[in-house]
Amino acid sequence: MNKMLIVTNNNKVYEKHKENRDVLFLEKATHLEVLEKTRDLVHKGVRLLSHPIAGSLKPNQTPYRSILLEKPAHYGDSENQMIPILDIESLRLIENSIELTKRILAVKSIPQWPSKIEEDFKTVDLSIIDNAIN
Amino acid sequence: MKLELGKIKIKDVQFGDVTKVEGNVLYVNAKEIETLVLEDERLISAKVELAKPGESVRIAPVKDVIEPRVKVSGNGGIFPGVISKVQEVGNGRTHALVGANVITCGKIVGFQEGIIDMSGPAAKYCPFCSTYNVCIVIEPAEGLDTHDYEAAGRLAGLKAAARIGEAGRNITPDEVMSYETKPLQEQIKQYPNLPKVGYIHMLQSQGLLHDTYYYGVDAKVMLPTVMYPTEMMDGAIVSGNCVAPCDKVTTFHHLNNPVVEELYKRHGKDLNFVGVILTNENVFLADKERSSDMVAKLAEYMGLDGVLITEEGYGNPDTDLMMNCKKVSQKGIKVVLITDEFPGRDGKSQSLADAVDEADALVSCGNGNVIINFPPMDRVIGTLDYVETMIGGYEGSLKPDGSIEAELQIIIASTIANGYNCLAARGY
Amino acid sequence: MVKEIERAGIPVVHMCTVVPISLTIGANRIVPAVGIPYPLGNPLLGEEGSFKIRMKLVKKALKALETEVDGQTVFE
Amino acid sequence: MEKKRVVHYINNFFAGIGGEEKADIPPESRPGRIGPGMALAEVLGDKYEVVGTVICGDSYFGENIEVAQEKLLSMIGDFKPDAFVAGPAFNAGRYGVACGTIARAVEQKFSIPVITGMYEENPGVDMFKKDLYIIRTGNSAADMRVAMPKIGALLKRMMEGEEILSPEAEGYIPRGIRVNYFADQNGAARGVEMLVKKMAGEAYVTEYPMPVFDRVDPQPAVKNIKKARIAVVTSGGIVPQGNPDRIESSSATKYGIYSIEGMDMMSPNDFMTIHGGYDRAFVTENPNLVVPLDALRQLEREGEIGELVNYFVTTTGTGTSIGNAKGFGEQFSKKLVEDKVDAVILTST
Repeated sequence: MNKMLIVTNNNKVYEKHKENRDVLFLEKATHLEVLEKTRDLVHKGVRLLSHPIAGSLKPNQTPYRSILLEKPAHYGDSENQMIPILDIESLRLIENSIELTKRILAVKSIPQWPSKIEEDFKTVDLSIIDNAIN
Repeated sequence: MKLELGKIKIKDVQFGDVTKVEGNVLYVNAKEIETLVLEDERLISAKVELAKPGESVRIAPVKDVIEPRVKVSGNGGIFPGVISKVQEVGNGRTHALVGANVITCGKIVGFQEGIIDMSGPAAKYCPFCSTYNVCIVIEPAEGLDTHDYEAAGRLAGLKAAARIGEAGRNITPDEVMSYETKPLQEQIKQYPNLPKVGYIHMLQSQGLLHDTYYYGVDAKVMLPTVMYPTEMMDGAIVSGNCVAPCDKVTTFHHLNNPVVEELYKRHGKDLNFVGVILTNENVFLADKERSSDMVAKLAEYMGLDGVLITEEGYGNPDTDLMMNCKKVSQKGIKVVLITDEFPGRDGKSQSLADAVDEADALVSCGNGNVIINFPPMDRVIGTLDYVETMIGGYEGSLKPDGSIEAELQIIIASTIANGYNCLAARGY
Repeated sequence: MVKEIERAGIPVVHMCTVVPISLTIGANRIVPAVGIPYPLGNPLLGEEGSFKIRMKLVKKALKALETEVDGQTVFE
Repeated sequence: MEKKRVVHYINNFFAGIGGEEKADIPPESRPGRIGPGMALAEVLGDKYEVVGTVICGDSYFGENIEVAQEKLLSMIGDFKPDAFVAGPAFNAGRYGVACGTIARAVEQKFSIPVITGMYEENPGVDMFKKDLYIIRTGNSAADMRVAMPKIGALLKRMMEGEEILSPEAEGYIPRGIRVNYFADQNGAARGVEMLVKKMAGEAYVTEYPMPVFDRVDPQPAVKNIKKARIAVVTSGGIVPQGNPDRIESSSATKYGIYSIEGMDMMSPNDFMTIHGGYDRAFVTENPNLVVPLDALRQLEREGEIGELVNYFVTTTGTGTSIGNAKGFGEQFSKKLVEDKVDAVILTST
């Protein structure tokens, strides 16, 4: 059974979905690191379900990013680990997204935000990923 | 479906004790508008200020820009499903106060942004520097959930614009334009040997602060559908998006869609404008697959020869734009895309976040990363607290003297991807 | 790079993990590899199993070099 | 009014020192103008003076880029230049790459106007068009009379700080840089016009061309693989431990040639991966996953292949830096041909 996987650095997403979903919570990760971790998973055959740079908030603005993925069958249990089939569409999207994110970050890194605004970012990120989940 | 649009040319805006239009001057009773807006207890303050072309005035952060309109005859009312009740619009007669706009601004969320300058170098990039603007500076109540903030801000502008629009109900318009699109079969018969053209209109629908509403329905939960172009002119589509300033499609732009305008201009001459296919730009990849399949099916089902496609936003929506382009082209239908570009400040990087071979005909609405400097303005409507943290702004954008150095992205609708402006980019 | 080698007069086989990219950049002889983090082998099967896969792929690459092609060919 | 000081870069051939046999001469500097420098001085006119010429052999430059660049920059600095002209190189590949490299270095170091000229097929074009103005020339020196006046004219406009117009107007090769302007019609009008033309099958010009990849015909097959000399090239970013040549972790601007003489496999103690584009754990543990030396050596012993060249060529490639990859390919392919390589195995992640 293909299982859903959420990769996120947003504790609001983790708290909300950790019971009923497989959540990879990268607490200290930056926006870019979440994308790079997602890429490594895609290289191992995991498929993207949500667009990695969804939302108009730019990577040098919001520190939070949540991405929805789908693990292929037998993922992780090493005995009958099949050679994972690379999902070309997922690869293209995640590589494009990383390249775009690096270019935007080169212009300006993420400023230090007052906590109120950080909460708004978390809420928006949560809403975007929730749209993808249900 | 036939609509007569009566254009009442507004040449000035003044405060007055009665909201009315007299001799092409719009008078606004500030108190009345503020009380109307404050009926929504989610807002604790609302202040009306006027901004006229050429004045040294800066408006920020901008939530939406709405042209005041009123339905004089035909069924339904302006902004069906949001302000008026749900009823099909787009026929009969509507009056518009052309040259006047309602602009909602003020803090809703920290990063929501967008600037309008009424004069100076930044003015030429924004259509609203040359309109008479009734600005409503709103302040949401403390501790509200972000969804409530956004809804309160959105409704405030639409309510005010509908109320001010009423002032044009009994005024004889300076000019009346009539637009007609017949049901598909009749429309094809009317001009049998002209190429059948459709407009694929993609609505921003990625989530909170990124949404658009069609007859009150959030585009995110909508399946692609067909609509008459004139429905847009009565506000069937309203904007709920207030994040990316430069490619924000304001409610003004939904009412005055440039592609619809241009297609009607040539309708019956060298093309047959048969209708609009409305679709969305969701985050879930399966939604993108489903929506683009349906868009291509509708285009084929309508027997179109050619389509124009426009998107709102950048990055994620580029994927939908390219999927629509590929699938419609593969049905043998000719496709032209209109979009803006983000090739970096030096203009050397990839302009689009996605690309397909079929995208061989594209119109550019300009590079949003270009750095521009604009001087301080004497008066600020709203607040400049967040300039440096806006998209396009950065550390040091807001200079001590109040001048701003930022990417063009920070100016509302400066590179709007539906072809409203004349700004473009070319390869050097 | 693959095109410049071919233009210089030397036949080249491209062992790559993402075949569509290889086709786009113009390789004429393509051998699909295993995976991006482990192109020529699969360490999850242990060193011995991984080496077997590598040898199979390299032999397929040599076979491709010995095969006449008149256009872009993927050797499955 | 003091004349503007211009320095000119040319190679061994254009300096009249000699052809291919003199391509290995190190950098040298001469006062005044030499060879094509005469034509340059003429087109620049009396407000400018070609105060010095710096020369370097194409092979020397290609094989010692860092050293040549440093020496040339100091020689150029001595002339206190206000502007710098390299070439034109027409269709000479290594000379074009040298002109581009030194011109970009001069601009970065002295931030003065720089310009060069090349034939559009020159590999230097893709490598440097985004950084420099490259005047479009014919494919041989016969075009000097036409090319040099264009170089002089554009350089003068740059010196006077005049606005540089379109590639067509100024004669330079389109650099692929997106520049804003205000069209006379809005985007919607231009879009509908383009659609009407496209539907009618008439010609139209897209405002944003999609990247297009040219094709090359395949080489004939290797006659006898058991006799063939084979080389391995990789874009997987495998380099000796410590990355001596500091090759970048993505879209590298240089490549490396490293020895595998006497090695039976790619040992993790000798080699590492610097590629930034994937989870490096597996390849760090076993570099043979990218450069299959263990398998190839075994095939060599079994006589399945003739022999393996005693070096491999490496860089880090990602889809975007097509310009650089093209330049590398041209350069190291020359070495592979010289070493009589019969076939290449190219691996990438």
